[in-house]
Amino acid sequence: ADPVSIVYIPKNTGNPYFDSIIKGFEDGCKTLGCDFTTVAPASAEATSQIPFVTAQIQRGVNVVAISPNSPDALNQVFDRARGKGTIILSVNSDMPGNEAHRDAAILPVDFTKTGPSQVELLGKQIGYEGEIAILSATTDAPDQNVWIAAMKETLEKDPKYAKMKLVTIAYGDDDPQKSTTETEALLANYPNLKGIISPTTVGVAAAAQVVETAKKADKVKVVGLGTPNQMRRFIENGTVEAFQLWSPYNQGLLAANFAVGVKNGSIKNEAGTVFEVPGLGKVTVEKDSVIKTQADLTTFDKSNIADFNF
Amino acid sequence: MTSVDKTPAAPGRVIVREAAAPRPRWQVWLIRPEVVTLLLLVVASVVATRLSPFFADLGFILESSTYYIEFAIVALVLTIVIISGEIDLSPAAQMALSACLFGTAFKAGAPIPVAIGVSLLSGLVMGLFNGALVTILRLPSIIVTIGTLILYRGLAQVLAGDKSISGFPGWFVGIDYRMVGIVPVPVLIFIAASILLGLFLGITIYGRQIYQIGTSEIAAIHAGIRVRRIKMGLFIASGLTSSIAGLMVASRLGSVRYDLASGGELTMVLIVMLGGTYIFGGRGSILGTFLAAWLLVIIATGMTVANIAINAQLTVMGLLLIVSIIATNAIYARSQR
Amino acid sequence: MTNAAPLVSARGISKSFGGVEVLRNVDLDLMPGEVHALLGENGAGKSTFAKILAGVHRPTRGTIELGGKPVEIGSPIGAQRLGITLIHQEPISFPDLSVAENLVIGQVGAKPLGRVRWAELAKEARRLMGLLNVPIDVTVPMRGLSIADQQMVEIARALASDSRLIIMDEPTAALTPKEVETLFTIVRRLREEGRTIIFISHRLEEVRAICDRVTIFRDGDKIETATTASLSDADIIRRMIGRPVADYLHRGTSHVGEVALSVRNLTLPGRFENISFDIRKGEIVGLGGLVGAGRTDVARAVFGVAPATSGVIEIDGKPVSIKEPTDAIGLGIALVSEDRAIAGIFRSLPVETNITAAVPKRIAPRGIIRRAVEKVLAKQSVDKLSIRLASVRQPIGELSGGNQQKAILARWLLAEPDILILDEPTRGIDIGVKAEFYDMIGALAADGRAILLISSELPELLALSDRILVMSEGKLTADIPRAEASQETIMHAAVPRSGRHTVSGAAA
Amino acid sequence: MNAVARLFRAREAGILVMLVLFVAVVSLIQPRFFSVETLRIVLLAVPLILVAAMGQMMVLVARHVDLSIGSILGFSAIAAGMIFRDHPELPLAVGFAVGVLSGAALGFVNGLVVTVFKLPSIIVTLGTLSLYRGLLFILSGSKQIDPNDIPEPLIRMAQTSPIDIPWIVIIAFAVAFATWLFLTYSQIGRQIYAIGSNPVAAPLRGIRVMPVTILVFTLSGALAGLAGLIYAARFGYVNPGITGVGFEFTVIAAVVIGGVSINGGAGSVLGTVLGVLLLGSVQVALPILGVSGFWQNAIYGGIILIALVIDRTVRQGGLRGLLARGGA
Ligand SMILES: Nc1ncnc2c1ncn2[C@@H]1O[C@H](COP(=O)(O)OP(=O)(O)OP(=O)(O)O)[C@@H](O)[C@H]1O
Ligand SMILES: Nc1ncnc2c1ncn2[C@@H]1O[C@H](COP(=O)(O)OP(=O)(O)OP(=O)(O)O)[C@@H](O)[C@H]1O
Ligand SMILES: [Mg+2]
Ligand SMILES: [Mg+2]
Repeated sequence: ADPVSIVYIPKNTGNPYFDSIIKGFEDGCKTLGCDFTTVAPASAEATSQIPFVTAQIQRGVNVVAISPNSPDALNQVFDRARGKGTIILSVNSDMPGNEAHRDAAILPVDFTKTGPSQVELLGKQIGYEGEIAILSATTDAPDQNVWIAAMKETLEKDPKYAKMKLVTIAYGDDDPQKSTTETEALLANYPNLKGIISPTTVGVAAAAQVVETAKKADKVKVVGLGTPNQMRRFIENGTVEAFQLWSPYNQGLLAANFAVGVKNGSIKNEAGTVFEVPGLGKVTVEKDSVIKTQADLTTFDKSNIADFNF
Repeated sequence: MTSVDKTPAAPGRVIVREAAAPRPRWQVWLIRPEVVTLLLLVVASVVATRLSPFFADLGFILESSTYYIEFAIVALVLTIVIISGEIDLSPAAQMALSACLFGTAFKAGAPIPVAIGVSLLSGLVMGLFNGALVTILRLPSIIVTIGTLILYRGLAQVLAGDKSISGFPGWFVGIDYRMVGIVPVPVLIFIAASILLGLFLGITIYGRQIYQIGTSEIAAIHAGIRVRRIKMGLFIASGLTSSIAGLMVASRLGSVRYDLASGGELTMVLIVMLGGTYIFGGRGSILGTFLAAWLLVIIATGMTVANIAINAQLTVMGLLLIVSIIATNAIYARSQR
Repeated sequence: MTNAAPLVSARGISKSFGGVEVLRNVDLDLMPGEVHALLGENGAGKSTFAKILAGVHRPTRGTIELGGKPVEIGSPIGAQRLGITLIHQEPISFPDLSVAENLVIGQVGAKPLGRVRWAELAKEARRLMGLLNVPIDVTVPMRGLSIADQQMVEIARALASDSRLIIMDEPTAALTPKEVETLFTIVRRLREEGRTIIFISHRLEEVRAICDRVTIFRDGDKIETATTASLSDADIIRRMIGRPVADYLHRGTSHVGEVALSVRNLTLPGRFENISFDIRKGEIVGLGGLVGAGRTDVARAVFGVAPATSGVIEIDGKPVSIKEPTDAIGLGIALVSEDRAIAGIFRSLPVETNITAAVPKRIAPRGIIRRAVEKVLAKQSVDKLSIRLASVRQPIGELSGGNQQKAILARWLLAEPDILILDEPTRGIDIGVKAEFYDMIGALAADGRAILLISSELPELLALSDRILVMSEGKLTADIPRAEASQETIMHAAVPRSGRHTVSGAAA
Repeated sequence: MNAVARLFRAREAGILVMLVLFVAVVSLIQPRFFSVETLRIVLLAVPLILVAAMGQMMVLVARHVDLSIGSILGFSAIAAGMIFRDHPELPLAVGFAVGVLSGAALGFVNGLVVTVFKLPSIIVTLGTLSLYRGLLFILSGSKQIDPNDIPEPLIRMAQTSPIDIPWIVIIAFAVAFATWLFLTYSQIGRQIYAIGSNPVAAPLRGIRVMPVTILVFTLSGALAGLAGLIYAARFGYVNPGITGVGFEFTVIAAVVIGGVSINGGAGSVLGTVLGVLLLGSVQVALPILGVSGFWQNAIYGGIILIALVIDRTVRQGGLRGLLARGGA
């Protein structure tokens, strides 16, 4: 039989985060013997991925893995693809409320753990005391909102964090310029601010840059989710003590294994299925066909940053 | 006045400067921008077929065309606006704002027909606003519509935030998957609109007057043509068409967001220019725009299905726009005496 | 200036615009230190010749020698390098720049990155304007200066350059007699410095006052060059016109009827004020004046292109409101405007489309154009006015100027107007076609139409009009019955008497 | 100078009043806005726009427009960033030279196409907006320049200088000053105004319209290139898909607000600086006031339209002239 063909469509081209996912796909397919290609639109706008999906259906690709730019704008084209037997995998983020339109979602970590883990990372640095703020991406980003809700809950419920006060949530739209001005406004509006949590790669880098520029690195701590290559400078010069992330690479690797397995019939796409991924160990398919690559976030700091390159 | 020793000039006697001989008929027919567009269309189809074995499939091309057809429909009206000597760069933003208004009205509990009404009304008001700035305050349309393009999209953002609004009823959603034969409904709308607007421009007195206004606005005013009224009408038509296109996008996607159709102004201008409409007004045709829309579909779809990276696509589109205006300009300069 | 070698010697200069020859085989020698007049009717080719010397146009054929050496004058900068400066007939200016800057900008010798020394610039500008006796602030922007002041700046600019050849194209058209005198003093001084000056004017007394020699053009041909003293006024005029003015048809004024158009106290601030006149059915009323007097503005106001702010227009005794040309057309008014290229033709559109432009209802009663009807109407017009063309589908831009003008007249005849305003209807038209036009105008009046004829050609006005109105600086200064009308009476009323600053274009 | 001062006095006063009013109103609502800290933020936000605005202003004065500056900015930033990344041994100046020169080259192409083919600059630069973005994707291989590839000294330019005002602020105002000198005291500078004021008359007056126009586009490109380096310094990375996208509208907004006439011929450096400051203040004020960022575009669009209407009103002699009919 022909080898399984997989196409991965990231949010947009030129985004380094997705390059690691692509690397994972490539390595996975090398060992599995599947065909892998990747195509991407120029901008991460809601509709820009649609023509790419249609073209892949036409090409007769077996699996379309995609990091969707919109939770719902792609529903119809996905339905059509699946009608023609194409498997649709949502990678890195899911489509909340529209799970029925894709076959499975490959997510990086257990999202319920992200919020508390970030709060703890910051708390440790500021002595669990003082005003803190969150710099998010867009108000509409589903994963962001899940994490922010979890952060709020942790701050309220866990007595350990009782003296930490969340003063505001700002939205930088994953745009460096806007994230910068928003962070500057945070510093201006809250002179006593002790820390900023930015669970988005663009935001955390912008926040770090602002704090460095304002020479407030010792007063205001920045934590968040970032990629090592973007944050290396700030770790090395001490602006940022630590940040977290999962391994995007593993998502690609896992997605490739899962896709080939489902296509071959060796993996059943239903809750409770357990399968083995070389290098990752045993993975379980959860409710709604959600699959997570790892349980906990990796924390990056001076000690280990040199070991990563993505 | 003294008498002069010369015989009075009689009509028959003097040297008469005759009209220049007209260009041969075949030149008039063959050397025109639409022919260039048609040639490009043929070339693009052949190249696309060569590039990817998956391309030559009418059903696929028609399906893919639905992603560009909304812009193409607005481009038809934009063609007329440009022939009249103006330009409208705000339709894509108008599409977004009217679609967001539709979504917001729907979310607020309005029945779909009412929400559609709201959206169409907003198209009318936006067109009216553009038109008023251009025809009453006499501001240049090119910069006015850059201003309103930012304003309208900004208002869409204020209205909808960055949330996408969805949950429209099933009958409203999926216009691009309703087929007549193998032809999706939006494509049918485009074809019908092309025929209607082509006839409007070609055989009605308004079409005639629009060409006259674009050729020389001052001469048109002197000939008693109601220039302002016609231009105002065109801007309103552009607004209305944009809101219809916005609704079509809402139906196709089943959701709306403020960034809907973002960057669409470039695509629309590209289509009109590729169709050989003269940027300075007075010349151009719906046929050209019709062909150019298909040219765009073929090129974009061909490159996408051949997995050609987006960078090459942007480069090709930019080059194509520049080359096409140079060609159009050259052809018109040639026939201009 | 006696037997020295000529400074400029032009040989066989011809120039065509779009196939129409406007200069044919002109030979001309200009001596150092002479003031040389170019004379000729409107459209004779004077400005075109001047522009060829100044590098604005390139001749279609012919050679130019400067100081004995053949030269290519490829551009205005090239001309300036060679020491040739042109004062344009219509003053050209940069409205956003100051007067002082307008005097020097683009001058040769200025280094691109050279420093602009504002204080010195202003000082020099004041000196130049002082020479010309023009008391204006040189630091204000050019925008808002009157045409006359703009003309003075243009003259000052020529003085600032140390050119060997200065060409003045109708510099006096907008000036008061006193200003003309100042200009002449300066021209005399330039002559003494050994510079050559070409002086273009329609006023013979000015030519007599200042020019050593004259060259007369007629319809693109050079007729003669002679010393001024050797020609009488009558000689000059005969050579300029080349035809007996008296032979234009004289119509009787017998069949004049009711008042068709009556204008009362029409005012458009900055352009014209308190204009009142009547035109009767079957009457041809001439409207004369110098360029810029405001005649066109009055016509545009009556036709609704740029309505007056106050005043009353009555048609057949009833006051009417005319806000745009559509209103005027509905009331039976037609305007053949002076600027055919811009306000008349649709250059790239077919002749038939051009002819039927003002009668949409006739070619498209229900909104859909009836091609057959259109074609018939156009063909009939073409036959009636003997418009010479290859096909009615031909773009009108391919026709000669006279035939274009006929097509525009045809457009308005189709509208069957009761009142016809003709603004310089024969500008830039061959003599033969002109004669046809005169016949047509006469016939139209005989038909009972009221005609307002605006013309800068006095013979034309005198020959055709039953009555002549004259405007000067936005005011009606005379209403001369046919019997009393002469070139002198008209010019007398046309020359501005007041200060210079009354006619000012853009209100600041 | 006297003449120039007088020419533009009224307009600049108007913008200054707008700026003062804006600051006053915002400070009343939110007293924290009126502080050294805010001034610092505004000053940091300004250089990027200011440098590019100087170029765009010259283009507008010459009666053209350059929509491609966002893509040029991205291209130059990527080009310079690739030098920094791939040749860290080279001095900073090489990166600057690459950024500015690549911008100048792209601007030169704009000017060439506009003048040689006599095409409207708005359409040409709309085309190159897309073309240059495509080229920059190709050049960069769609890879972004990461923060650790941006040299430390460049980053520090956005933070400090011997006189404790960040270098980029000093550079931006120096560019503005140089532009002012160039436009006010050089022959070419005045010729730019002349061309915009009356394009038909300019060649008759011996002005070489084509080279001057090409120069203007080249300068606009070079300054957009410089803005690319300022971007890299301030944001610490360059992304092919993000850097400079939509930047042209911000800059045109600033310039038009600064009283530069879209009909060419009129506009001053001082006015543009004030326009940029006003826009920068709006940018900074919105989050400080807690106004949703969603308002930003609507406000920009509104201000542009208001500035246009004011421009027209000034030119037509008050509202009456503006609304008067006729005068084709
Ligand atoms: N750029 C042009 N294109 C076409 N025709 C032109 C152009 N310039 C002049 N003409 C025509 O050339 C002829 C000569 O014009 P020119 O301006 O030289 O006349 P003139 O003798 O200066 O007349 P006037 O006394 O009215 O200034 C006219 O018929 C005019 O219409
Ligand atoms: N100061 C001025 N600044 C700018 N334009 C002016 C000025 N004065 C007059 N004009 C314009 O010059 C043109 C000629 O003026 P006008 O129509 O008043 O004169 P006219 O008597 O009809 O002259 P012509 O013999 O050229 O037809 C008009 O279009 C008028 O608007
Ligand atoms: Mg002349
Ligand atoms: Mg006139």
